[in-house]
Amino acid sequence: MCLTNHFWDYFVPGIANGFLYALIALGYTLVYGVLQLINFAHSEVFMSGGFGGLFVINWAIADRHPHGLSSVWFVLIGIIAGAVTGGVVAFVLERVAYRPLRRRHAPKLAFLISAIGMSYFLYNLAGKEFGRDARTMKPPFTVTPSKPLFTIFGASVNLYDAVIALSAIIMLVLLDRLVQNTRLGQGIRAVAQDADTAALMGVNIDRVISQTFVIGGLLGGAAGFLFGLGTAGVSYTMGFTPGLKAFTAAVLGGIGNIRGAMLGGLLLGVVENLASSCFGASWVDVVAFYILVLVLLVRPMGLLGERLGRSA
Amino acid sequence: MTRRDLRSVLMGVRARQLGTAVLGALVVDVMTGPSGSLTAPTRGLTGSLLSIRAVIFVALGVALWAFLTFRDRLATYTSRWTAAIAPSRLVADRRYRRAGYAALLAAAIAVPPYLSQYWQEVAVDQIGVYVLLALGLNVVVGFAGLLDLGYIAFYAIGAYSCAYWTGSLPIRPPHVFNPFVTIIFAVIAAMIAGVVLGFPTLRLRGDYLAIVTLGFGEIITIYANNLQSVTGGAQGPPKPIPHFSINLLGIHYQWKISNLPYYYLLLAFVVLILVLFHNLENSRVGRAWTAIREDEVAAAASGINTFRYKLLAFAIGASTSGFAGVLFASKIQVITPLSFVLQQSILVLVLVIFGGMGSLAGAVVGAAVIQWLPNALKTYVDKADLFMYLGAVLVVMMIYRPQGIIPSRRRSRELAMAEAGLVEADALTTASKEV
Amino acid sequence: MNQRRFVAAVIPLAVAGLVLSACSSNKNSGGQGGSSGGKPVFKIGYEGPLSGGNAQLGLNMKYAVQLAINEANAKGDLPFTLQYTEADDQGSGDKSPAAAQQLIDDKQVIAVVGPAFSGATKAAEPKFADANLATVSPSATSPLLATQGWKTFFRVVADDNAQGPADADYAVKKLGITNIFAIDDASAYGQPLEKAFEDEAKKNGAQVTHQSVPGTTQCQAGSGNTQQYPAVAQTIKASGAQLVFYAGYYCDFALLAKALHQAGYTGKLFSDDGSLDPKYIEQAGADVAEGTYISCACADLSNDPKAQKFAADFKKLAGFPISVYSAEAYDATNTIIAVLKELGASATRAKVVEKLRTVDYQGITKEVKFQPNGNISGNAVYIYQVQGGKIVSLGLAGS
Amino acid sequence: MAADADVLLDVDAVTLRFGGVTSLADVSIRQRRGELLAVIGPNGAGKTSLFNAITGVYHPQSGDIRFHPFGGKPVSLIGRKVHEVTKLGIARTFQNIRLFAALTVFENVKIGVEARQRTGPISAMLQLPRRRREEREGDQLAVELLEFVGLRDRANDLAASLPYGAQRRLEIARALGTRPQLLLLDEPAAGTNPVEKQELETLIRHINTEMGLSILLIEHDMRLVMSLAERVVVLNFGKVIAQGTPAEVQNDPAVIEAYLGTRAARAAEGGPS
Repeated sequence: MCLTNHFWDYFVPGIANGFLYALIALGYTLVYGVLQLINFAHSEVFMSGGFGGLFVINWAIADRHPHGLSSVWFVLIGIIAGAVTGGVVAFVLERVAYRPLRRRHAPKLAFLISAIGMSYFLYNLAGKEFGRDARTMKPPFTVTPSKPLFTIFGASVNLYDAVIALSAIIMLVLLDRLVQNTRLGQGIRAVAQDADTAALMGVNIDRVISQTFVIGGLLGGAAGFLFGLGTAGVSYTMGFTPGLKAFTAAVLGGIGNIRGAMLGGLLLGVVENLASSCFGASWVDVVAFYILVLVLLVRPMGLLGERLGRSA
Repeated sequence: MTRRDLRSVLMGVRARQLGTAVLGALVVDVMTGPSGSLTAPTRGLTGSLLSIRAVIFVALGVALWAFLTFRDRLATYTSRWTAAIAPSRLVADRRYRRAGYAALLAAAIAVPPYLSQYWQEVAVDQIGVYVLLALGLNVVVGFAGLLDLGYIAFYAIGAYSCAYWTGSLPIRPPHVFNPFVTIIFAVIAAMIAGVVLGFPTLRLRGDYLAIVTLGFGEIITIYANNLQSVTGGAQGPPKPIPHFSINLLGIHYQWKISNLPYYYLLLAFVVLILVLFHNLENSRVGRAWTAIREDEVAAAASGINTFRYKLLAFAIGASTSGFAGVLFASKIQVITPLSFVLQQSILVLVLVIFGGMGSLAGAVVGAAVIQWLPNALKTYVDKADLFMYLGAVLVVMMIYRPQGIIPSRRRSRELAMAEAGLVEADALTTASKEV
Repeated sequence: MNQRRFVAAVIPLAVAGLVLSACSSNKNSGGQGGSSGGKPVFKIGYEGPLSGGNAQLGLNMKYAVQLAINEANAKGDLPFTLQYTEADDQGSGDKSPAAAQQLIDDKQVIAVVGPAFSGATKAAEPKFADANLATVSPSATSPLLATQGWKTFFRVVADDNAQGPADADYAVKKLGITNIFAIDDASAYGQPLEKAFEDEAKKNGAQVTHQSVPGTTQCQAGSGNTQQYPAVAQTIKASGAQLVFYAGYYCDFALLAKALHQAGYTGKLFSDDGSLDPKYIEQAGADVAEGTYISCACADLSNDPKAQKFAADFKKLAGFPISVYSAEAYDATNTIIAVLKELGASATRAKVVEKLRTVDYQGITKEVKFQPNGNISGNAVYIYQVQGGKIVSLGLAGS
Repeated sequence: MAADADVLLDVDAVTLRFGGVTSLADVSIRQRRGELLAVIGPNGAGKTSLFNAITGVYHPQSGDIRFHPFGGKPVSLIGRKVHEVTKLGIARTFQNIRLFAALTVFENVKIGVEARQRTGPISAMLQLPRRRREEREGDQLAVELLEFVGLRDRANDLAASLPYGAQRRLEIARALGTRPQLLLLDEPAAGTNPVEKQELETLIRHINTEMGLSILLIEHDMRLVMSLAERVVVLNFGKVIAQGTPAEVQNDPAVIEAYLGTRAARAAEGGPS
């Protein structure tokens, strides 16, 4: 059974997972690129996006049973709501938990702890305000989920996976263009390469860092909504595991490297599904870890190497 | 700068502070306000923001701001007051420090019998064991500057070693031992695990080391959870792990369910480890770690085998953790994989940094404060919100005192220099800089 | 430096907030403070997870305990005043002894509902036994607990060795299934239950494939990832199983059910009391949940007026509907109250322990009578099924 | 060329490349025991790369570097780690001073001294007598070295608080603490004022003559090089373009060309050395 006759059945849903990981991983990688810090609270940005998207879409759908074009609109509204929430939370996060420490040249571990503190604070606040049980998201489309949309190599692709993958691809391409071709992207790349020099050249570092957090937050928040869409549920603790996975994915691809995060995310998504088929779901993390260690031993800076500036 | 510029800048600062005060007041309002629920998700927010509470809190915030901003005399008074009680000032003076430690030790010996059973229990299970853990991680993170996020795995290895050698696991050991004896096996097992993990990974840079150790911690828990026939799975060992006992040279003593004997046993171990680590810190080894933390290349050029010293730090940290695992297992008698999850690793890291990285006193005080805090808080706040308060405390602490409660002298110098922009605050993530 | 001065502003604010919330939380917690009219005060303690990843399960029970106490006091015929007190163990063995000690130290605590989780019970029960303080757990199902010789241990829930085989018998004998895929959520609850099920099903001649699928952080304090279910669903589909048995809670079960549905699995679904919750249907979707079998060692609540009233009152007090183990917690508390009523104002901890051995109380989930080892007498396991978006009782599993 | 018997360091046809850039191309240098040999050359000539290749920071693609310790067999330095090279008896300083800034002057030297100590963590934790003796001996040597470089009264100051020239001397003291036979000095005079420079010159001469250490010196200051060095090797674009006595080298046309070409550029740029 393992890796042979049902290969594509496992591979295809793995791609959808992978895109979600990639979206979240970008938040880690972007922040790491400009600050060389692990933003431990990014998983809560993701969670907030889930809630933002859920409230807006549930309110928008109300009692309707959307189908056809209106489904597209609802998904779009949800993504935007999730992204905006994520962006706002990421912005606040940077202001509260990072900037004051940066002003004081605090040690790296102080940032880590303040991010952990922020993470605890945010998810428990969400639990307090929105209840500690999973909330259900109203489906934006009425289709029989058991009916596949289409098949690839004999593996059926369902609508949820297709929506997730398509939205993710669009966002990833937009981000790549943004970093490559705009002044904003130039600023990010400049700060990533050498913050001191960038400052000398007149780049407003504070603003670039803020913008980087917001971009990461937008993507993470959108991922939060898509995640809620796929599982039809959002809960205050939903950030932890996907956050951890995405962080692993970012490291796998080479943290600080945008394309690395995308590659790492996809790879991890697929590897996890294949590992599940071979060893069972409870061993997935073990396999993923061994692969990570192997990759790091062969390529200590991740698959695509490190720098945000250089290879993106 | 003209006088007017200065004034407008000051006004700007004041306005910002007012804004911070109002926002802070609203955050505290929401934190302490009513909760929402699944069916009424906005009840909490509206209940705290659209009610008289909000007005009270904002008024309090503004009042405080006004108080501090316009009563300069008072402000200087408060700052002098805070400066006077700031532990760092007292701790800086050696005489005070000696006396302080002696007083602390005396209090640690004399006070517990007068505490309630509950606080004795907390002092053992939640403070004592975590003081040991924090001391061990302090060697790894504080002394050697290595970020280890899988530290709790060694604790698990210690606890399960104890369970194995006392015959509590489904698989039988060749010979059943008293928990005291299992300390040796557990420490060795944890040390070997530390070396095995460290050997391939310590060449990696700071952040990569963090994720690899994190993964290691996760898989140890997964193994403990999945290998039901070996570890008992999620339920833990089927038989309770025995308490400590001494049966030597005619002395018979059995540690039982009451907490005080365990407390004193732990206290003795903590003091022993404090002495050992204090000696270590002020020796060739401790200086080598500081050198590696500050400048790995210069350290190597000064003849320090950086890899070996990192591995040593890892092994010492791991064995301390394993040791704590035995004490924990034998005290609680029940272990489950849930006791060894990532959040526990993070918790221990928080203890170390909150207390003051690289400082032995800091590790002790940090563990005591952070572990005591939720137990003290839970009388006042909704228990479900405990971690929210803890998170807020961490953020506020890092903003105002990133060096921790009692930073080590070396660390606080490094931090002071970093604040002045002279050097990097730590060498955790800086790769070997260009030579 | 401006910031430093500002720390002075933050701390008093936080203190003010704490004081305010302390006042309000006192107001919230039932409102029967202080001893009244010379009547003695007895406290019923509750130990369960009230913070951390499993807090929701703890809350499900907490409000039921509070409700039972409030109702008993409201009747006004008690020769004593009952009060509620709680201790948070976060559902873990590490925090459990301290939580137990907290209740033991409070001399007014006469009996305890809980501990909620098996691991927590294992760690705390020696303390309770030492203090001779009775505990009645609404939810600890590990069979090991009844074998330790604790005189103070009681539970109103069937253990896994009662429920698992009943489930297996129903699946194999009644439904005629021969090929089963059994999944546990890798928790202390799911693992032994699955084992008990698997052993019995194999004994009955069915073919059982087992996989451990860790519960997710989204649903409980597990290590699993929501994204794991599609792959698991593929494996199940490929195995050709006719029935999936899930030993775990409704939240993860709903995720699994949906993934199975999307993968095109058309066989039967079967789970246990951890999934007996309307939220399973809500989260999985009515069409996905349709036909799912759920077993529970608890009687049907939907047609019992007493149970209906409990559900309504619970929602009023808690702000959310009754859920997993709420009714058991209500029964456990009422069992203790029944014992106290018999003992009157002279009740002591020791007397409560003795009296619980012989108690016979008709609860809403079952008749509460204990075996000598603390287990509930009688292993009446009921089978429920999701029909038309509702959970409907099919009667006793054995019948 | 020195006779084989008194060769201390033998750099034999070493080539070092990074990606497409060749830092050292077929470089051969021999240093005699007790000799003060200077390496000069314009920026980017490969001087520091040579140091890094000797001390194990970089690993040359081809060639061999042999070290002939006093009273021991010659050993190849290729493939050895930095700390191993130090233990064999080669110590160095850095172009951009690399002290342990948050440690005291005394502790900095002590770290160097402790390179040759043997007691491990266990005897340190237990404060065994052997450890105490070693600690005392180390303290004594560190004080002597501080005395030697003239920093004894600043022993308890932080390293970062010292003036520039004193930091240079402290770095040398730390290097001497490892008890080397060969001392590699990477632009010790860079950034120092004339007084400090004078002190340094005296110090280096003392190390060479009184302590009898061989010194390999990279320096831009020609006056210092000419006054100190017995022999000079000139590198340009990773190649040895000349070697000989200071007087010989000064008059070598290839050297003059290399320097005139780049010195002008350097002056115009005002860049760091």
